[in-house]
Amino acid sequence: MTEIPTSRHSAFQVLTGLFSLPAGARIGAGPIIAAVILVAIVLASVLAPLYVPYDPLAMDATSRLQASSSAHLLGTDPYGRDTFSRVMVGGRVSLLIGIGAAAVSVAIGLMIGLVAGFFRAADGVIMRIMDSLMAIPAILLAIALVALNGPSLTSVIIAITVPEVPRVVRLVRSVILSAREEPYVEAAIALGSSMPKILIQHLMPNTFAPLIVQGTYICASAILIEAILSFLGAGVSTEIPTWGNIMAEGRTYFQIKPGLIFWPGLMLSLCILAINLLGDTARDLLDPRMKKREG
Amino acid sequence: MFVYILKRIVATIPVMVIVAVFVFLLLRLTPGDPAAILAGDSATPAQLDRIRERLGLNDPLIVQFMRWMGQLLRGDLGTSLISNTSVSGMLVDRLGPTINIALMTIVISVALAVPMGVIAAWRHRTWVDFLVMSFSVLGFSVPVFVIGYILIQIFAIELRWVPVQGYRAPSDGIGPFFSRAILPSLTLATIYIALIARMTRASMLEVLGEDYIRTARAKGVRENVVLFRHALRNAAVPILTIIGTGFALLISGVVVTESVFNIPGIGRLTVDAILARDYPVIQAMILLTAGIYVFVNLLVDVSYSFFDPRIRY
Amino acid sequence: MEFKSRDFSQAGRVLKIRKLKVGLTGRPDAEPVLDGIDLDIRAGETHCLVGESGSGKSVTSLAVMGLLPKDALEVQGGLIALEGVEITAASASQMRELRARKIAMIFQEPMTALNPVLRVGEQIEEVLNMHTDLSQAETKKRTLDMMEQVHLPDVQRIYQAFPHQLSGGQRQRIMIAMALILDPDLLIADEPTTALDVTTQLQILKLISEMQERQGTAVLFITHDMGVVAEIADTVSVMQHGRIVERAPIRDLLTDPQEDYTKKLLRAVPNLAPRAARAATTAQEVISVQGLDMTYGGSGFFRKSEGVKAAQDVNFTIRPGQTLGIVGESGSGKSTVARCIMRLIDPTEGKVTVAGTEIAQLGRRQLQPHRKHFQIVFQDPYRSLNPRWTVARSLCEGPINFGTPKDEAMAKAAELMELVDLPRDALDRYPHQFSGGQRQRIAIARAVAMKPDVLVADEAVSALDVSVQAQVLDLLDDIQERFGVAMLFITHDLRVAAQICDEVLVMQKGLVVEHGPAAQVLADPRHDYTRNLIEAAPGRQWDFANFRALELAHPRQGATT
Amino acid sequence: AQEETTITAVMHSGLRVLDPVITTAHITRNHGYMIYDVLTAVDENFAPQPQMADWEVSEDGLTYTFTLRDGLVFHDGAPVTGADVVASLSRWGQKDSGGQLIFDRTASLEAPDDKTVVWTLSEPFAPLLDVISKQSAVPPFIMPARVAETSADETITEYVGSGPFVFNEAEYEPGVNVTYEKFDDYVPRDEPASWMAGGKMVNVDRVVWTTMPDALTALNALSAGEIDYLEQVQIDLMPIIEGNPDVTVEKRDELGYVTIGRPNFLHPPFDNKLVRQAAMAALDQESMLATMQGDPEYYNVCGAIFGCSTPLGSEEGSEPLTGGADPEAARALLEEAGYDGTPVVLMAPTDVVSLINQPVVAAQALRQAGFEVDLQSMDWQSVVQRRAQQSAPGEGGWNMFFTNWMVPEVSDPLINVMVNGRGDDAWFGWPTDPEIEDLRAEFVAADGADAQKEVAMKIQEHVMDNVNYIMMGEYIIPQARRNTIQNMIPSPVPVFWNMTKEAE
Ligand SMILES: Nc1ncnc2c1ncn2[C@@H]1O[C@H](COP(=O)(O)OP(=O)(O)OP(=O)(O)O)[C@@H](O)[C@H]1O
Ligand SMILES: Nc1ncnc2c1ncn2[C@@H]1O[C@H](COP(=O)(O)OP(=O)(O)OP(=O)(O)O)[C@@H](O)[C@H]1O
Ligand SMILES: [Mg+2]
Ligand SMILES: [Mg+2]
Repeated sequence: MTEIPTSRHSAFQVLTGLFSLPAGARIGAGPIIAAVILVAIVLASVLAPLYVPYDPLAMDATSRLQASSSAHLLGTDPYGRDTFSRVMVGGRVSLLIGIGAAAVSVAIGLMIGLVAGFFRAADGVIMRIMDSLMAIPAILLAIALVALNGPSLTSVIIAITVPEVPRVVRLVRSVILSAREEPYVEAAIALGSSMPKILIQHLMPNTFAPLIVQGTYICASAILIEAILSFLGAGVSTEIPTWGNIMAEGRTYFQIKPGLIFWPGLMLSLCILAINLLGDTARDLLDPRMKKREG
Repeated sequence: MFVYILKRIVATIPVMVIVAVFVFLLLRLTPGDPAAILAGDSATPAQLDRIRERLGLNDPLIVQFMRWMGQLLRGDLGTSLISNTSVSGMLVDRLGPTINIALMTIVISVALAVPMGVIAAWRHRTWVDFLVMSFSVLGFSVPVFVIGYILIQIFAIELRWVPVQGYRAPSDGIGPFFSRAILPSLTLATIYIALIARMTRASMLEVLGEDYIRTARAKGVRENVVLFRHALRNAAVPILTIIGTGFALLISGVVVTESVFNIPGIGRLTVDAILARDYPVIQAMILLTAGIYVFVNLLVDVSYSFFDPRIRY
Repeated sequence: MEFKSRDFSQAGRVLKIRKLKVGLTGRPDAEPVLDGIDLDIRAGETHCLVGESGSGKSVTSLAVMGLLPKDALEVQGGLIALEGVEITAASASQMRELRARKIAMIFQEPMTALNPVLRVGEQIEEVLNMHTDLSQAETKKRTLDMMEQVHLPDVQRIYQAFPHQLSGGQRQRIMIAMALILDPDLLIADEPTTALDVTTQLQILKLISEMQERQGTAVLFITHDMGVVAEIADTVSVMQHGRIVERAPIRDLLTDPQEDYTKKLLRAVPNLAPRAARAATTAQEVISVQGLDMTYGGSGFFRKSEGVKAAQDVNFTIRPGQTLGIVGESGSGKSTVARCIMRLIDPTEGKVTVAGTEIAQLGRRQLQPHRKHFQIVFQDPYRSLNPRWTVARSLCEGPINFGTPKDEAMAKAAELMELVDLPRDALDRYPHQFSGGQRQRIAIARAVAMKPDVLVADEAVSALDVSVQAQVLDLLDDIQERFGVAMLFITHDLRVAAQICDEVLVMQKGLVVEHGPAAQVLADPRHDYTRNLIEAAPGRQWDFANFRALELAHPRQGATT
Repeated sequence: AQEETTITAVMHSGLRVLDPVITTAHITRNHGYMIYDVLTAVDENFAPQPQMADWEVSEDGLTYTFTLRDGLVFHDGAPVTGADVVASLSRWGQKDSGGQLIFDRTASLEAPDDKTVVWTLSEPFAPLLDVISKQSAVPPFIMPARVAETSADETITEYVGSGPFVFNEAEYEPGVNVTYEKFDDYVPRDEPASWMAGGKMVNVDRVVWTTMPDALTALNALSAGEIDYLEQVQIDLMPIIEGNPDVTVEKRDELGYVTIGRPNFLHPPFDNKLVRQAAMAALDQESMLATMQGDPEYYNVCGAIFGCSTPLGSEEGSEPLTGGADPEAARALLEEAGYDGTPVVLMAPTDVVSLINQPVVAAQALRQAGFEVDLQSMDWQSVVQRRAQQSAPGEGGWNMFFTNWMVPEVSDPLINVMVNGRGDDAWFGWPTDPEIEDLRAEFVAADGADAQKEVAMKIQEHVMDNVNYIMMGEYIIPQARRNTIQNMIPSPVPVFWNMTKEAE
């Protein structure tokens, strides 16, 4: 009998295999604008403390709820704090939470979903656990976590992530259930590809398109959920401005001073729009059938 | 298939037990004291302690848990610590509005979002596509209450077509029900329309390049049939998944809508109960929603193999 | 041999193509895929389009249907007219009206061309629903009728089946039924019989010619099977590199080809006579199959059904360097046997021993290290290639799995591409950018790259034009010689079987009806069914390579040449 | 026949607890006033007036004799008897802190006949009538004896009173809706209504209370005429309805609320009087009230711990509070105290609108004065639970929190729980303050309004020095009504008697 060669590959190899983009892929103007917007917002947020005109926490009871003026570019909030400074600084934590929650839930959900979709034996158990997790309200979880760990970014991200993961799992699993019946999966089996390799290299790319949709959704909703959580005292501290809690605080002032919701909302929408566009582009690049053929 | 469904229904039991244990522990980990809510601001520690004793909150956790399990086995969901009314009665009162609004939302969302997504995919990279995309991004990123306020402002205050708030059961007449349910449903729907439309688009794009679409066209099939019969069915699985998990989201995500439109549903009940640490109500609520999730997802799983015959259980 | 020799100059012109140029979308300067195609087909005429794989046959037919992939290919010049209506200028709804009623097409790859989530019966009926006002019952009756006519067995079951539950040939017949059901004026058939056994093929060809007689249907028939061409063609066009290089009535073409390319093509057509048997080896058999049984399904949506007994009691062994051919009608269980041996499905019963290891019962993980020893070329090459992967990646997958460094695997892949006669630079392309035959060669290259002990080839050359087919068969022969590979060769093409097999196994309805040395089975068949098969082989009286008729009196002699 | 009139009112919170004795929640008290009646009640001059009963006090101040007026019946038709009164008072006496003081001195409480109740004390207790007439937090509502016999730790399960409205149990949805119907057999007193006293004339058929969790929706609903009455209007939102000619926004009562900060006496740094004084110096009423209310019309800088417009109110020694923040002085005090930068754990509730601003503003002000502040956000339930923890701030305890009271709830040293100085038995924060306890005893013993006022002044002075709590000022939350709602009497408790509703 011939010696059986090993078929171990490093996880790195497996992963790098995944991202061999088609050569000479053409990118239109849209994604470039999107990238510019995203980078601009991220930079503006990260660097905000360096350039904003006011301390985002400095209150002034004499200048509450002011309209835009030269002193306060976007007006002030009910504490007399400068909205512009708050919105710019608020992006830091919001983006961290949004992207963090999306990344964590997509990553975990993807892993579990791949396993559930591909291994029938594991499917039942995993999906039942996921069903259980989905039933737990984020608010409750957040309150409990905050009670245990104190209010922190990690607690918030975990609280948002836990109910989100099962949804990602379901989505990934559903795609895998269809994809695993494709003949090219059989071909890969016949070629002796290991299960992890088939899962990651053949099946996983099928999940990207729906995951991009789901991921951007999670990103946006995490930023908004954070607002609700911080209002229930389970978010990051009220003293840290975030787009979410600026909007939540501005909620009742909607008819009187819509700017409190409009500006952070605008930033959020721009971000999500940009992330979406980039996601679509990434998807198109990963799916050669979508791409125009370059000679 | 029947065996599968049966198995799944049986599998619900462990799910419920897991949920029950988890929620029970989680609740006792969270700070808060229903006795304090009951007694109000100026109660003395001794008074609080007596109330806790009476509510059984001073017993060891395991005793409390077993007591609750015992009640459940007898089909008794317990009594609200705060209002002293039967939890099952509360659920019955509150479930109706939420379910009705949720169903209406699902119907609206699916009816609007799926065609939107299909058309966006069909007209990939045109202005139609861009419009649908932008709408759905807005749907994600505008807080629900803002959508609610805007709808109220336009339809209830400016146009005066419908009332600002409130709820009437369909049994009180379809007109009153509809006029009050339409705005909350639309509000809730925005986010799902956005999500479902995006998912439909993404999924359709994968499918539209397939050879059998070409075959369908070669048969002289009308474009709408190509899209909705041939392509959509192949694209259905992730869309269904999103609708399914979306329904679950709806049940728990109606809190804001229910407060904005003053609808006495279970979303508000849950939040109120959580804020008041009304343990029996929270526990029952979560078991209930878990049950709904399991059921809806069972439906979704079963429908997979209806839409994609290659999936077998 | 009788050739068709009707004169069509009086018949109405159905299709007229002038100076058709098709190129890459948005890139008029790049080399066109089709250049200056002229073509006329008249009512009742059968026009065969032959030529090397990738020469643009399918693209021509798609252009006529108005179904070129918009993002990739576009008509850049010329004119296509169907009964005077200019297709290149027709609106979408006009095109829709034309399709199915006036022009119908049978697509090359039946698996991908059928919608996987709709029952095949519905897919056929849809054509009727779209274009006729028949009642529900009539529609169904017409459909079942049509399914009978294309000789599908057990039509009630198949009507209800989904594409993935059908064999390759069954799917292809569904496609055919779909195209024929409305009696179109122009039928485009793109390799419609690649997956069909010769008997079924014969019936299908008859069906088409009956329709032609009845309706005066014009047929554009794309094939690489010269036997078929000889049987059915009125006129033949030979394509190469996106141009028509030669056009002639069938007899003229076969007896007196003008172009070198045409001659080369004809010379490559294999002979039906079995080749000389190879020296029998005494080496230990590398694969042995005993008592293999496979039953599909057994449970329906709401009711229990009996399941399909796709293979029953199959036994055989192959020694290194030997080739066993499986022939038999479509749906007889050939692919099923192959998939069982590959353990892509778990056989219901029986033993499969490969290189000394019993694999029928091994778990997936235990099996994996052994996979190197046996490889398969799938019947459906498109689907068996991951659409998101470049060809290079697909080719390297196997070797890398078994420890070959990436660079080495890449270098090997490039060599393999040359071996199967594809340009090296095609390595960076994706499967959808190739023609059907090109994909099949990629699939072969992928299997060969593993240097397996056992190679299962499921209709591995059926989509290839004869010249390439000859090359590939040589290639397989070469590999077999060099590495002593044992080969299980599934085909419906008896010429190919004759060319390559040492032993032949004939299957019908899941059962092995005859098994023996190739020379014996093909030249002196015992079983009626085998005899039918051989009788049905198209063009078997013609010696293509020598541009003349075969002497039928001495069929036995061929065995020794 | 006239059409049925229904008033739909949006109250400040949902009614969930129906037992007015077991809880101090204002909404439950309001509910109590709807369906129950009281023996005696205060009028707008804080003076006790007969309601269900007249009284006589013996010369020695030890015996109080109450005589029930005629025509009192419960909603189930049974007449109100002395036995019902005795049972109700006894149950209340176990719960209410003022009631406990009286029962500590009670020799006997008896009903010699159906119309009479005799309350005999062991020592004189001058404020007895004030205590049983008080409108907050827990007034002694009169229930049938069978209901009042429920243990004081258990909630009652039958909601029968003798008040002007009948509770409609079938339509009750906890936390959402509660419906009251006019009690036809109620006999109002002849005097005009004044606060909780006087004739309770009911002029409508039904009153429905609903809860609207969303302030904006409530305002919009009022504008659209879907509701008649809104108990509380957020002042910042008033512009929304100001232009509407059908709606009136007004102050229902001039007393309003106080907002206060409470330090924890058990743990550093607030176990040090100087640090507490520094905190007081650092805080500024004006900016806190302005942030909470916006419009000066609706707040009142006030240093009187018993409220500025109450009989006992005095602003003695309150300049550090009313005169604006003085970070310099605070710094100096901190220096003197040797403050080492121990962070002050400030609990910030996030789900109670009226309590959101205070900790945030305070944190800012304290920091400016050199405090280290650890502002911890949490939901009100967590505050409620945590403020009962006596452990160190690092181990689940706290240093300071804010809350609000209605002015009548703090208006004298017996009612005001924050001037209790009995260590572990005191209110959260647990000051051990023998001096203030002596002053409170002095107050009980004081005879006559002037004497009481004098003691109250001393308590004020002491609190300003010792900083038992930090008075942050008074504010008023206006109400809004459709103009069809008329004749509502001014009162700290929103009452639905007297009110009329015209057709629109
Ligand atoms: N979607 C596409 N994008 C780019 N190039 C394509 C595409 N489809 C086909 N081609 C190229 O066009 C040429 C002609 O392909 P076509 O499918 O017509 O070949 P064919 O003659 O039908 O071959 P076969 O006999 O193998 O099916 C090939 O070189 C192929 O690579
Ligand atoms: N997944 C399946 N479920 C049910 N029946 C199946 C399935 N796959 C194949 N069959 C049936 O099993 C029989 C044998 O199929 P198989 O694919 O082995 O035929 P084949 O000999 O390869 O035919 P062809 O030459 O047409 O490819 C056919 O009748 C087919 O309908
Ligand atoms: Mg082709
Ligand atoms: Mg086959």
